[in-house]
Amino acid sequence: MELYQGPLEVKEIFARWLDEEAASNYGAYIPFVGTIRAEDGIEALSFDIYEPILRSWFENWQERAKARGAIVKMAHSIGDVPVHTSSYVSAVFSPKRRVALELIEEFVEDFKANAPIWKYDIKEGKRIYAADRSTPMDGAGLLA
Amino acid sequence: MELYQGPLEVKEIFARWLDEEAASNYGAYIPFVGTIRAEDGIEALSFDIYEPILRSWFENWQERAKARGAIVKMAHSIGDVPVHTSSYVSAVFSPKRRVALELIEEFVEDFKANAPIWKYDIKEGKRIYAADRSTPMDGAGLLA
Amino acid sequence: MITVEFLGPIGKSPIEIEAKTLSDVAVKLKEDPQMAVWLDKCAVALNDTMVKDLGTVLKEGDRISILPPVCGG
Amino acid sequence: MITVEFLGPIGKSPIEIEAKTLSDVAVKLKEDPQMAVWLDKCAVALNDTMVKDLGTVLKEGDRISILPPVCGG
Repeated sequence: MELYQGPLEVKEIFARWLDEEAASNYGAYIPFVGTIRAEDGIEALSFDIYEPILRSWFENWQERAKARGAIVKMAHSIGDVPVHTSSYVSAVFSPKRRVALELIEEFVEDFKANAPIWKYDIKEGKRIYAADRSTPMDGAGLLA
Repeated sequence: MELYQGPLEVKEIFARWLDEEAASNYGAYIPFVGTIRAEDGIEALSFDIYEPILRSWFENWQERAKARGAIVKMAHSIGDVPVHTSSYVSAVFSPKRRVALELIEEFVEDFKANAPIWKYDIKEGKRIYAADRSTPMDGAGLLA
Repeated sequence: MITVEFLGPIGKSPIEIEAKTLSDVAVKLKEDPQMAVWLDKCAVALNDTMVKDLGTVLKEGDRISILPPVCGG
Repeated sequence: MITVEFLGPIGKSPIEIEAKTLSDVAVKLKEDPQMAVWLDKCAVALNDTMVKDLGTVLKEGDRISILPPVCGG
């Protein structure tokens, strides 16, 4: 798992992950690249991450992938990421395509729902929590 | 659609496609990279392609993707591709992740089932049709 | 005359035959023992468009392609 | 004493409270009007492990994290 201040170097990450697994005999490599869209007049998005829980979430996913003969990788930005640059790359490697196609979907969807990352719009220099696009994590409301 | 003799330059293709759509305001980019696995003592796989029907298949997919606000790209090898190198890269770009995740799966699965490409194992220099891993296309058996 | 070509691993040279419909093509190809093992697994294109109707009418110069099971990727 | 920290956009400094179970933490946090709007949407971690049982027993030095709705990617 890789965390970076600001936008991701997507090409470098894609190429390095490819090289890391060049001799691992995986038949399918599916990266997912998330890029900041220009919309609603935003200049950038900005991210807070709670790293200890993100690490355990990711370690749990490594186990889930391993049980299916696959591996997962991910990189995410901390702080400001301007429009048309990328804040998120995740990937699955697996021997066969079916597992890779299933896992990338599950991995990305669970990431959106349960990775402890908070998103803010940057508009006119102000940092505004993206409340309407955020999802309560599994188990939310316990103390209510 | 890009066809190449021999293995694909995967990093170049990934990076070029990223650059091509850098200003298109897509939020999700999902490539699928297919790499030749070392198994059953093969030295390489080899591919025949019937290009006119592959082109119409791909043009039909561009329309299907466009109807959902997305685009698809693909590259494939012709001829011999040694183990641990790549013969196939396809990709979806779309504004949002759900459409991208759904399309990459449909696109890759339909490719496996209906792209007019024939695969051969290369073993001890011989080219052997991969009959057991091949799928009759939609409408097969019409003349039987 | 129409042309019938055999793609990928079939390994048979194109042939020229007389045929008014795809049914006529089927009759001709079944006479060839080399083709009998392929026909139930093969799809068919007419002038590079996939076809699924045996009644499809053919005209002089048409080109039929026989497509065996595929495995790209 | 246990520590309660508020992650992401909640924008509240950590507090120290006395609590024997998570239920006690819930009671304390509901007293704070600033927190009332957050609690029904927030998940909870104990020493960086997600917890889902209000009866969870706490010990001296434990650290509770309050996690508001997320949106990575």
